[in-house]
Amino acid sequence: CDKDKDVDPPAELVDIVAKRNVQEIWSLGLGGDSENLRLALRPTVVEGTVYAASHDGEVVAVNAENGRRVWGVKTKLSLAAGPAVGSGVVVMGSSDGDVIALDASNGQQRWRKAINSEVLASPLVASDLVIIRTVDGHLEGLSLTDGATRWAVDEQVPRLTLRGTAPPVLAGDRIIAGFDNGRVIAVDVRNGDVLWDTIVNAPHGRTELERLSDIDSSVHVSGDDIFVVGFQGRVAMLALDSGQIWWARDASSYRGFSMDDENIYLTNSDSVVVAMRRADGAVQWEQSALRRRGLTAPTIDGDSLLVGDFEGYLHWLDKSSGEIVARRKTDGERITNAAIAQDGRTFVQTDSGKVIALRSTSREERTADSGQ
Amino acid sequence: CVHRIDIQQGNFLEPKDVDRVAVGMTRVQVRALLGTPMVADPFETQRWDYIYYLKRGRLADPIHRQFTVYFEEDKVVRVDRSDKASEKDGAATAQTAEKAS
Amino acid sequence: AWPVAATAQSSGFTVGDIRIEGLQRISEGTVYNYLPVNIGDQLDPRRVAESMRALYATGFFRDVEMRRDGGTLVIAVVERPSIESFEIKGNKDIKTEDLQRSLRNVGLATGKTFDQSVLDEVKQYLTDQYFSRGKYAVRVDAKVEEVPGNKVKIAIDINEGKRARIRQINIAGNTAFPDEDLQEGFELKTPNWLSWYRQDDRYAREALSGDLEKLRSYYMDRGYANFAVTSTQVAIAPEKDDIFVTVNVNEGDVFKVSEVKLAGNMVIPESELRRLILIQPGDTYSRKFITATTEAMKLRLGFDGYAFATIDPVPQANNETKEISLTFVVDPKNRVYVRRVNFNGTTGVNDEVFRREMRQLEGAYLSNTAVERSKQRIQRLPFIEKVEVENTPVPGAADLVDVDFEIKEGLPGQFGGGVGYSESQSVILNGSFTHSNFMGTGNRVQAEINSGKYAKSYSFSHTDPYTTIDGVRRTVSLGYRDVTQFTSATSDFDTTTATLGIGYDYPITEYQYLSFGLSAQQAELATTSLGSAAEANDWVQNNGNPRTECLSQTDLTVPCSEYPNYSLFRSKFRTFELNTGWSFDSRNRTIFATSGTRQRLSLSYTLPGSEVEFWTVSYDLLKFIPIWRDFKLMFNIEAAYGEPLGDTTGLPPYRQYFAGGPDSVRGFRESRLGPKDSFGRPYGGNIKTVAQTELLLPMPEKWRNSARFSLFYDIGNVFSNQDINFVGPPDVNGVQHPVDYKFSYDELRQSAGVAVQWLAPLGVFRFSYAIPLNDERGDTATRYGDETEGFQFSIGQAF
Amino acid sequence: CGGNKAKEIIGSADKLYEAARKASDNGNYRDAIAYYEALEARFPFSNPAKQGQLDLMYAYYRNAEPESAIDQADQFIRENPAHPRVDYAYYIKGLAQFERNPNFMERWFNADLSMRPPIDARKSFQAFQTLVERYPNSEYAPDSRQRMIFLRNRLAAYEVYVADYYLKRGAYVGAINRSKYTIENYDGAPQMQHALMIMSESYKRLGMADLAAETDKVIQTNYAGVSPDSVGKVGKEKWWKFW
Repeated sequence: CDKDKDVDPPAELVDIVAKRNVQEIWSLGLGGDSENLRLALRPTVVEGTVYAASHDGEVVAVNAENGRRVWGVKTKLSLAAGPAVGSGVVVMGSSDGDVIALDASNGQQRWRKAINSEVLASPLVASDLVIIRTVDGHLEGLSLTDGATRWAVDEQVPRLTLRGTAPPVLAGDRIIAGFDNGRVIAVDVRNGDVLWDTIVNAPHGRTELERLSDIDSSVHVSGDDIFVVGFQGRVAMLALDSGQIWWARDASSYRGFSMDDENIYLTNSDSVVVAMRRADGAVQWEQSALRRRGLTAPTIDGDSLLVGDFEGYLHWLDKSSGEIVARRKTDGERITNAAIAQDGRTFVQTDSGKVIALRSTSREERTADSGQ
Repeated sequence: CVHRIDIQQGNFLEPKDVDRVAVGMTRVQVRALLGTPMVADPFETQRWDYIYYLKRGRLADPIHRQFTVYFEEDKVVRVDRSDKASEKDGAATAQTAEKAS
Repeated sequence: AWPVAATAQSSGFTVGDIRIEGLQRISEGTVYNYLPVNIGDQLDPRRVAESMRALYATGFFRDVEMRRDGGTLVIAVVERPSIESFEIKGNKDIKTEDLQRSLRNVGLATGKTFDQSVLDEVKQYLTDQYFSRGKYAVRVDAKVEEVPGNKVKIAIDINEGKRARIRQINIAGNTAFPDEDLQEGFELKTPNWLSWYRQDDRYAREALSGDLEKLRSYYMDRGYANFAVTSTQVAIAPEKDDIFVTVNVNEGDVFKVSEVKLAGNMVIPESELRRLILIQPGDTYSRKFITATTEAMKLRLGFDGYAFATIDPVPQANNETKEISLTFVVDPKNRVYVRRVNFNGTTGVNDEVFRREMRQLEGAYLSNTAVERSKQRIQRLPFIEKVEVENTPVPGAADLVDVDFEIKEGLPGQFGGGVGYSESQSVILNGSFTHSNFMGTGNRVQAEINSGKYAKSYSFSHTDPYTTIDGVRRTVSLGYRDVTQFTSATSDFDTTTATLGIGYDYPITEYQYLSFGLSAQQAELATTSLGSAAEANDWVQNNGNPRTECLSQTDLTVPCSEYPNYSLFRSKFRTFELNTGWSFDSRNRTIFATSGTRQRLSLSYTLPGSEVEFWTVSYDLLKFIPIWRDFKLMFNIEAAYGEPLGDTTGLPPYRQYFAGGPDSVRGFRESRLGPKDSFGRPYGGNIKTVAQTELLLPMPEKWRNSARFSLFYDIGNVFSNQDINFVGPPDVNGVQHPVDYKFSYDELRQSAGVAVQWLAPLGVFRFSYAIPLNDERGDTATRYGDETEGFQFSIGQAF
Repeated sequence: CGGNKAKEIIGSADKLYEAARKASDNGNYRDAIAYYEALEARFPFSNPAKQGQLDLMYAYYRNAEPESAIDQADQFIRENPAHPRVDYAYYIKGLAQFERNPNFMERWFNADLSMRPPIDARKSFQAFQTLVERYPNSEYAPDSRQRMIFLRNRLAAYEVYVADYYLKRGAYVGAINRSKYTIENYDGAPQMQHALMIMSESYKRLGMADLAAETDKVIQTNYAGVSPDSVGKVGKEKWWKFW
């Protein structure tokens, strides 16, 4: 009987002129109800195969073209992060602090290990290691072959943090990862030595809520530059080798952003999509028509950006102007994680475990490759 | 007969502590050794009376002990130890753990 | 900067005169009073700074400036504005009156001087309040509107937002026990069907630390000696409506106890302490038993006045052999004495009424059991609602404490006239005065004038619980009753009784009393041949001094027997009763007790010289048993038996037992259970067996002392083995066959239902809804049927 | 908030003050409070507001809101330490915490309220003490002195009442200490004699003849002719007094 209403309600959807066609290619339903648990389950596409996992422990590999099932396995773990695929291994993390590795070709279990803390960030497969990040500020490198711990790094976790943690990212022989205390650190992938540690997002304010300064979204590395955004803090460009901040602007985001050569496309914490120039962070355009609809980070799909919202709607925005060009309703369940784009197709997973593959083409293009 | 609660009054002194009170001690030392005297007369300020009184129920006659310390200014000059009424075994003081029923 | 300092010569300047500008509300005298400088003083920068600080410290001024005008020191002040209006909007969780009261103390109310920093503090205070209620998305904005005449209007607008719920409590790293078992006892829960009532899905840091403590003991009670909570994370969703709690644990191994030792300064014989040790070598390590052992030892030392003794169990764990050796280190600290016992919080009770309940005396050593027992004895006084006790150390004396009782008076009694309602007597006009603490003396006085349709009664009773210092209780009572029908259901029956009684209860132990009493009674019964039941007529004609009168005898010479159906049977008699009894009462409260037991056995016997002779015995048991979490079971069993003596044919009608109704078997109309007379109305019996079993549901804290909600099952009935020839309902051709009301199991009526008790100023309101389980519907050939009633209500005396 | 009545009365500070005065005089303290509060809110700097603050204290006191009365008095004392009538504020502080007067039942049965544990008696005593010391010639000083004496005797009667209980109970050390407290704190109270008698009796019962004799000597020197009963014996002695 929760009669209190929201402080400021989410924006209502306004009908739009569709400038982009969207087709669903295939979809499949995995089990596992993980509504509003805000997990990090997200499909991964490697060499034409889509791997996806659900909170009730089911893991499937399907053909990216037609969605036909290659293999499927029930792991009886409350999976919460992943799958991450690399070197023929599929790795997932669970809420109860287990890490499980399956063979990418047939789903047989390679190994399984308990690391005593909830995994809420997608694992990272890097050469012969898999890097696991847990909610207690712990970063651990496990051997890909048998899961033995190679190295571990621990960061301070403030008393109150934002749900979710940033997945580690590989840049050459370094692992770059943002933490809940607003810091970004670089770790040598071989031995876990901390190379540098920069405070991007210092906490400020009086109450614990004002002092939230998590970096919960994945950093993006391009060449020697690292781009990172934090909650109630800043978006910044760092130097890969020293972690020194080139430029930083005030911004607040927990979903994160995607990047092309020109711009960064960021979903801020009010679910306003902002395009900023990579070179200096200057704002190109802002789209606030979907304010407070719990948007995911944008995914670049051709010349548009794809975001999902808390009522299961997918929206396409024109990359250059931010104008909303297409909209499609999925199964009505919240979409927590950003879609994956691969070879012209986009794959998205809703909180109820439904995986959908789509293709979207702009109106003009349509005439060009309608035959395909 | 009608149940009467036990009446316990005053300081419970260990025999070994009482023996250690010596002439010349200051009030603070006596107090550290024996604790605060429960009977300190408003007029007779030069003496401290450590009374121990225990009457179990209605019929038993009370165990009753008194240990008085006399002072001049701040120094102990005289000590007077007298056991009133029926003196059960002296050493019993440590062991007579009353049970508040 | 202060201009004066700048222009003054290095030696400062002497103040010729002082002029103050800008005063509105504050008077000049006040400023002079606080100003550390006056005429003739030397003024240098230090004195100036001092004066400025002094004036700001008064809190009256927003701005203070000092100027020099020739020889005069000019102080220009701007007073803080006064608050003209102050209002708060949008607060739902916190009531406006509470807010206004607390803000008034902080100085934020109409008429007070306005201070911006206080307003900011209030905004912070309100935000914290809402955080503690789980409303993390709250927005508090305060608008201050300047109004001419240095006044301000303040409006605080609160937008509470949604209440954050705990979406997930996740224990990671537990292999030995599943999450559900571990979270069983947690205070924090994910939303469940009871959440709207218990608010247990709302995050609070103290509750979390409490739950972690429960988690630790869950493991440590089962042998996991080095169980550790490695870390806990509390994460909030960006929309601030969901909260996720993750607890990361490292279970460690199960340990066995290898050895138990005692160490330290044992002031009582070691054997006695060793007997209290609940954990022995070979057992699995269990913190529960270790804590229980230390508590038992502390309690034992508390007997002897070592109220502040500490016992700490020092474990040495051997990780290879997975064994632990335990050493209990005893430190009695010094014996503590009580200087004064104080009673605060009450104005209506004499000090002696509390002091005589004390088991802890002044000038004695502090015994925690005595203090606890004293607290319970005060709590059991009927006019006390709540008692708290605290041993406050006396400053300057390490071994002296004052025992301070904080007492909250409850409902001492009522003084009421007007309408009373009870099932059997319908509307009663009564003036009743009952006071359990008459004039603060703790004596119970009850006077009653009662003129109901069926019963006129005038009674007075006085109980002095402490006629002697040890608590011998004396009750004196006298009363006159004229009842045409002693229950509205019976047939015409007129009883007039005058009673005088005195009774003494002697305490034989802390919880038990023996009682002895005498009561003399003058009674007169009258029945009519036409209107009264045959059984009643029989009794009146054969007991006491029976007399028959003719109702409508026209011709006096013709003897009354000629008019059988118009005769009036009358019997007047005296009885002297000796009442003896034993009672045991260890309940923690008189009203809405929650623990303990009360047993009462009472016998009464008519003494020689009574014209009607009988004896009765009655026993009742009231017992509270905590069963699970804070659910409690209450047993209320009542059994009574009476027999006539000598040539009395049966118990006097007004001493018959009845059953049914709110105080016995609910679901049946009041007093309708048991033998029926020839008209089918209850006649009562001499055997009564009733049992009530109630499951008391936990109540939220603020209603715990004033309301009670329970599910119940009642069973019982009244029987008669006196030689009274009862008859059943007339059969088809009008013949009433004899009926036997002897005791038999399947005649015990049963019912189940739900009951609510509410302690209101007028008395205890009892509502119950019951479903009779084995009632006999309608008259059968042999017996009168039961009269049932689902919803029942009565106003009872609370004490 | 405040009084909705005040809203209707617009107009000057004097009009408001008048309405408040009238309400207070005919005993309607609730409305009086509303007017005074409105006066202070809307015309805080007018001179009737100053006098209004004093009257508001009195209205709170008579309307049985002791906390508000004390709060208002403290604020007045802080804001006007040198005001000619600041002694009145101390007086109100003393009155607000003074013994509650017996209700009609207690008066009818003339119950002895000194048997009740004292709650604010000490705070009330201190307020009157400040008034008498700082403003000896204030018009309220004589009444304050009387009330101080009453309070001292009431506190002494309470102490002796408890000492007497402990004597009856047989807790002689408790009785001695309670009497000692009376002697040391309530010098001059008539119950002093009774305290000394209890102390002497307790010493006798504890077999401490020397201290008992000492105490008797003190009684002799101070209360030679005075019989203790004149002071009102503690506890009930008339048989019919069943309360």
